Amino acid sequence: MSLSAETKEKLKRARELRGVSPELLARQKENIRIQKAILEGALEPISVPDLAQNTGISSEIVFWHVNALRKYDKMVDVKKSGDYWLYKKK
Amino acid sequence: MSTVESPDTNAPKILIITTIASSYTGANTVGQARAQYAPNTYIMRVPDPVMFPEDFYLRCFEKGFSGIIIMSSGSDCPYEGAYGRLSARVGRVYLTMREKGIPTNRLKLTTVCTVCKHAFLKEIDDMQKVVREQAA
Amino acid sequence: MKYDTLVIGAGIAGLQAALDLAEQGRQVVLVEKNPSIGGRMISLSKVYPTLDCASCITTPRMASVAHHPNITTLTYTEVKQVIAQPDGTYHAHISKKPRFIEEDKCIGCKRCEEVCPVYIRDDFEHNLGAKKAISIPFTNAIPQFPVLTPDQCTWCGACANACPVDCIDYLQEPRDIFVEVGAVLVATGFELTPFNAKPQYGGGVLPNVITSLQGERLLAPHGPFGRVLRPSDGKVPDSIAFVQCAGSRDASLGVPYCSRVCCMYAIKQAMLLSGSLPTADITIYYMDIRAFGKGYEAFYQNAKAMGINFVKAKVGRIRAGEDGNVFLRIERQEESSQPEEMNHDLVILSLGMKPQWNPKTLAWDMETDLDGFVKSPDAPMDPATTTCAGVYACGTATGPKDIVDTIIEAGNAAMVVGNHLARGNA
Amino acid sequence: MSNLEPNEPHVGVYICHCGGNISDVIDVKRVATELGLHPNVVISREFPFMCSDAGQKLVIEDIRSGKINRVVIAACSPMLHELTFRKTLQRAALNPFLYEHVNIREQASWVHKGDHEGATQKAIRLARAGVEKILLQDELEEIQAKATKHVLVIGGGPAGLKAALNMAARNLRVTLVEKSSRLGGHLHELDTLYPSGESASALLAKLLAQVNESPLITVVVGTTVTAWDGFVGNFTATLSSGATVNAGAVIMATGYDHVIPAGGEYNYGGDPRVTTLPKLIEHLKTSAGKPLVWNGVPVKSVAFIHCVGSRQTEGVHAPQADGKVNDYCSRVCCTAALHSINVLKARQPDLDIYDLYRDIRTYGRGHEAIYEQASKNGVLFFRFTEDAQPEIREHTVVVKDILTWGEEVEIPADLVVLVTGIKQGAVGELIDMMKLPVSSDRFLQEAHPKLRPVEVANNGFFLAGNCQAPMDLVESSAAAGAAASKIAALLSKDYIPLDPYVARIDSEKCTGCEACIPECSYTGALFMNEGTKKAEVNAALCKGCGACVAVCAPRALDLAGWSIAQMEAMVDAMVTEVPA
Amino acid sequence: MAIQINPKLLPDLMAYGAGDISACFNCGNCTAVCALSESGASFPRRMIRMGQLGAKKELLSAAEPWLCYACGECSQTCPRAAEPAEYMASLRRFQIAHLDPTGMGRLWFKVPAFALLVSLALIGVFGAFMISVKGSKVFPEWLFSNIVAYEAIHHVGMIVGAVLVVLLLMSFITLVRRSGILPLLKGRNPLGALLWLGKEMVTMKRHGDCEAKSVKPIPKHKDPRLIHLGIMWGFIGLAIATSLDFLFIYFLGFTVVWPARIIGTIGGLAMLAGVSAAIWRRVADPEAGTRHTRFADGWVLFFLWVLAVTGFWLEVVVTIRVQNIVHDWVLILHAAMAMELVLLFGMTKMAHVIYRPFMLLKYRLEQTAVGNG
Repeated sequence: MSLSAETKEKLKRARELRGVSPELLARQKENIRIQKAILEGALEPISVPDLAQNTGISSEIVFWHVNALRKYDKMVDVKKSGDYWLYKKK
Repeated sequence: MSTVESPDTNAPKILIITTIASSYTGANTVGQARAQYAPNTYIMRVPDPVMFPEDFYLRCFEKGFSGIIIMSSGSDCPYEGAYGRLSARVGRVYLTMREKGIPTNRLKLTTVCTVCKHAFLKEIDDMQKVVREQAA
Repeated sequence: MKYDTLVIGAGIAGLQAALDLAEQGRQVVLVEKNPSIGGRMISLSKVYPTLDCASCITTPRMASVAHHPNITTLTYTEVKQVIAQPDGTYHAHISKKPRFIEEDKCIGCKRCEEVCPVYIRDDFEHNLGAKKAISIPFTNAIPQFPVLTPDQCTWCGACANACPVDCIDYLQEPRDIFVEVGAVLVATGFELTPFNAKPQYGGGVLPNVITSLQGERLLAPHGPFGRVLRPSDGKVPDSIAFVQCAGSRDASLGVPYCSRVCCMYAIKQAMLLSGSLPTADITIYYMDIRAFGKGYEAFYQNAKAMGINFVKAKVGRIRAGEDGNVFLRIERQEESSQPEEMNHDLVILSLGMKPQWNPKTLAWDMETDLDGFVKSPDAPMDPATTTCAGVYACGTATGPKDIVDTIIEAGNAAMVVGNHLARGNA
Repeated sequence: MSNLEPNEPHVGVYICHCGGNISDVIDVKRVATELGLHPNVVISREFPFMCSDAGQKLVIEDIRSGKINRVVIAACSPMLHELTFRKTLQRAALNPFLYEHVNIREQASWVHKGDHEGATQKAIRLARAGVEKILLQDELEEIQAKATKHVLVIGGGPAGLKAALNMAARNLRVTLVEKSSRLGGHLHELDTLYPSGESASALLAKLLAQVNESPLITVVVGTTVTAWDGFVGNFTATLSSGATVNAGAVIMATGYDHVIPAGGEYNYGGDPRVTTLPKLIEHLKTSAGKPLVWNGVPVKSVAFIHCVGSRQTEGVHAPQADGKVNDYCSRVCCTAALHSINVLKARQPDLDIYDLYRDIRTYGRGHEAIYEQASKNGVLFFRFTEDAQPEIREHTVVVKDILTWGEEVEIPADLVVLVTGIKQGAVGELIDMMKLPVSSDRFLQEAHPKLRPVEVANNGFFLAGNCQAPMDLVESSAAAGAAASKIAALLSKDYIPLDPYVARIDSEKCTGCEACIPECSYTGALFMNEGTKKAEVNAALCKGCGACVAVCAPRALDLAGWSIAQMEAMVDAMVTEVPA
Repeated sequence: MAIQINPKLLPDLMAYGAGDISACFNCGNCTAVCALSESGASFPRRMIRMGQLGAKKELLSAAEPWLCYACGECSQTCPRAAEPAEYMASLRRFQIAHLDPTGMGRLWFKVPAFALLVSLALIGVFGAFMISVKGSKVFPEWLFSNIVAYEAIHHVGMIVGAVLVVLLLMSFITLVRRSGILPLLKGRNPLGALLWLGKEMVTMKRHGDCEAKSVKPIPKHKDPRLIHLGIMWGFIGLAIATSLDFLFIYFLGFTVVWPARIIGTIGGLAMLAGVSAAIWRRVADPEAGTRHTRFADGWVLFFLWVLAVTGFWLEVVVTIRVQNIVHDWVLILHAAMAMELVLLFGMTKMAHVIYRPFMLLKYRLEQTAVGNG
């Protein structure tokens, strides 16, 4: 399904009216980078601290994104290992 | 069709007849407290067990229940005279059970209130022992 | 449009009062500023002292309100102004915020949310979880419409592209609604006292120091992590502390009053935690345990019997330890006077309640008390009455209180509002 | 596709996950699949929250599409949501009684956490039993009871007065019955009220004036209810005066009694220098601003001891008359004591006051300020635990004080005030007669603390104030308003809808043996029709206990919605095997 | 043995400045938030509770008031706004006042009007003494020397000096007795503790620890530790300079710029800066630790400030060798105030110079005893 002409026009107007801040774009780019790194790093079940260490991203941010990806069905929790759960790309 | 029978399918079953006013709520209280008991227990909810004719209990035994606990409201019963009638009726059921050779401890009339958590669990525990002995 | 009553706020107080009024045959317009009705209660895990799940009690009420023929529900809508009329009625100016979707077309299919590429912090999960820049607020939300967050949207068009009914409207503007009502009921609820009010506690700085509402979400069946884990690294916490009076009974925070619910919700959360983490150590640091309601003391004693530690101490400082752990500094009161640092891996600050909304913003003659909550000048006999004729209040708008007390107050408010309307008709 | 005849029952089965409350233990998919195999089940689904709007919508759509005409929902306890789903069926224009609620949470998933297989099998059997029951269910119709637009309020304290005034404001006639010789209850005892400081007498005078002015309120003092009959919409109370009152609903506003310290607790009764808070308040009320003199001796120091008769522990405290201790908190005493302390301090700033507490529970709006004021007034606080009670000695009180790290502290005291709690009033006979449920704290039990906080499970009974639990004036006023609000809705129409679960007779089968007649305890509910010589039931008077059903040899009698055939079908379903 | 209650002590304590402490509900926040509170030296709540119970003996012997440096964190975070920091300050005043055998110390702290009168009167007396002794040109010579013989004045001065020494000795004996330091010294070599004390006094490390934990960073110009170090080292510098000055003049007949004058100047500057900052902190932007400054405490700061300023004045005058009547007045004022400060040393805040090190020593002995035991 493609956008109707009317919606396209509205989208264009919305962009003009509200704009997209550089900060927002930068954050979005960063989020995409982090999620990519997480998904690539979680081909096999892995814990958040290990994932954080492997990707060099802080464990707090990794954990937030792991849950974001879990919520939208891109990751699953596999099992508990020690004090941590292991997560995997779906 | 071949079905693998779970151990539970053959496990002795206990029917628990509860009253809406007291013991059914009591059973919920047990759940709210997350107390644990075995799942071979089937709780039936009725306004008052006084409604059951004597043959109902015998039929339950015939059909496969190993034990029956009637958890009445006792003195809290909202229905006038019902408890007296019920205990008289259970007395008559015991007579028939004896005649038929069914151990009378497989039927128990007791009182459980809305917050009688311990009484509820104790009754189940006691009956579990009875039905296990019967099965053995 | 004319109604008998305007109810502001569709939390449990507003829902209950609206239902009671509707059952008495009154026409109610119920205004909620959030995208869904249900208020704070719908986000709670379970509720004391019965440990019923909060959704199990709230959702049916939400459904009853949504379907009641005498109740008109306006969500994502704010009351801008209320003007008293000479005849004793009120005119209200209400503004409907744009969801950026056409509500009459939307089928709540969630396709837009699935395709949206922008992950943002989920306010329903108190930022612990994620949502999309366009998303349905939460699973049980009523109505099931998505909301687009304009300042986080990159206007990529993905949602419109995916919408099967073409209901995305990127240029939607706020819409004005005017209603005439015979009486107003303020049920605007509470918000938590500020997380960072006491910098010594590290609220908002230390990731493993969380608010009590975040604690609720951790324990909720559909919580952000699916189970109880600590936010810094997803560890299953083994030692959890509750810091009581972290936002109340503290003149230095400007909240000298008791928030009334924190003792009980902390005990409840502690019990739920010990249920889901049977080996964890759970400690509640308190000044006085205020288990005052019906069945509450027994609840408290049960918690003690379950092995939850109660330590009488006001926590002085919280600092970061190693590996995300957190140290709490207390005075060991029951043994000696010596201070001691307690090591925990998750800390829940039992924050208090402050009013969600200041009615003075509507520029009417409705007064608030020193504590910031709506003033009840006739409190002993008429707790719902305010300083403004024809305007009533209930629930946490008139001071901190728990769900049981709120529901009773809401019932009373429905009575008093109904009496006011009856007088008007006579 | 089902091959059922259109007029046959088509059952829809819905298994609720209840978040994870059920689905974490019970394999809900398997339950749904298994139930789908039943010949009469045409739809079998599982869903995260059946009680949510989306869940209810699902049921409505399935009914409206014509696929199903019977509904079984396996979820939480029916106490919570049976009514919710009845209303759902109503919205879908289906008879609301063609619905069976199966409890697989409180009585399965929550209590069999460690046995997922056992719990799942049990859930399957229970759901099947639900299906069997509903297959034998007929369309029941609500019974409509006449709504007498007259309310009986029992108790003339502030809660009763407030409830009466509220209902009179809605044109409901009220009879207010008060046991003692005057209205006002405990308001007469009080001096000033917290937190406002206003005079209790002035407030009472205002209330009484309003009650006197109302033409709709009939006040009967010095009177008790001696006999009770009837049902919601049409109760009959016989008063001690011999008069009868017809009422559609009744508000219990019977209030509370003060706990009297038992068995010489803290030397009460033996030592004249030991008194209770209510007695002190009475003294404050009558001594009008004068310095404190007790038994003719001027008092220089007073010690207050909290939690007397409240928060009691077995083994530490002597039991009450019924053998149980008062393990509940009396809620109002902390603030009441501190308020009185401030009154004393205002009169007599040099009075030394000591306060011995376990937890200070100044929870309410404005209460904490009263506590703070007491501190600032120089009151010295001590904290003790339940296992180390303070000890009364000659002119001193000795306590192991937590605030001083468990050191023993000796406190000078010319007068010791025991801050006594609140207990259920002497209404045992009344509530036995009315058959009202009582909670473990002996107060009257509400139907549900959140869903129905001012209603009793027994239809037509409502609670206002301290008969339900200790509360202060603000709270009991709110409770009185809430109870009145429920009655205003209940009596707003000319009839009250009632559950149709009453005895009914198949006159074809009735042999006229009359065996059932003596079984019935309710006059007029079951009788022999002299013409037909068969038994008949008056549905409005039948309580639905089923006592008559058990003795009916030809099985002509049955309880609507609870027939023996239904129960037997359930038993059969419960014992039927479940494939693993 | 049960603790006996004395409810009358707290009102008395509150007269020393702890006006809000009755609001305390014993939550323990102050002790928990305090960076210096520790096992065996727990405060402020332990002290507050002792005050509430009326345990006067414990309060008078406690080292804890002197372990507190009034950072104010407890007062800032006190849930009842009971000002525990101010209470600790009051306890210091209380101890000082109760050390004074004349009992005047109590009035000095509790009654500002009394303190003001005494202070002014003493300036007058000492001023007169100076005028008469030095034979100033401020007044005609006959005014003093004709009425009071120089010898008489001298003798009176000697007697007053002797009384002062006796009083100070009595105070010190009381201090030693009350503090309970003697049993701690039994069979122990106090050298380690003394060394620790010396190091602590030089660096005021504990004061620094206290500030390091403060949630709000403290700007240097308001840093109470720096201010105190300035005043303290300035004072010591001046003392050294004065002694050197005296020695040089006594033995050589003249003084030298280095080291006496330079040390004196640096010391004077440090003290002036410290005192000015301390006054400014109290006046311009009072915080938890400074908003309750009592007259008796402000008096000390005021005296020190005037002494510093007049000291410099005289320094300049001596250097440029200008003489006139104004300078004479300044000299008299300087000397009179200095004398008053010395006389009142034992009953004013100045006594902390003895008290704090003494109690720190006791604390150290206690802590190390606990460590050894």
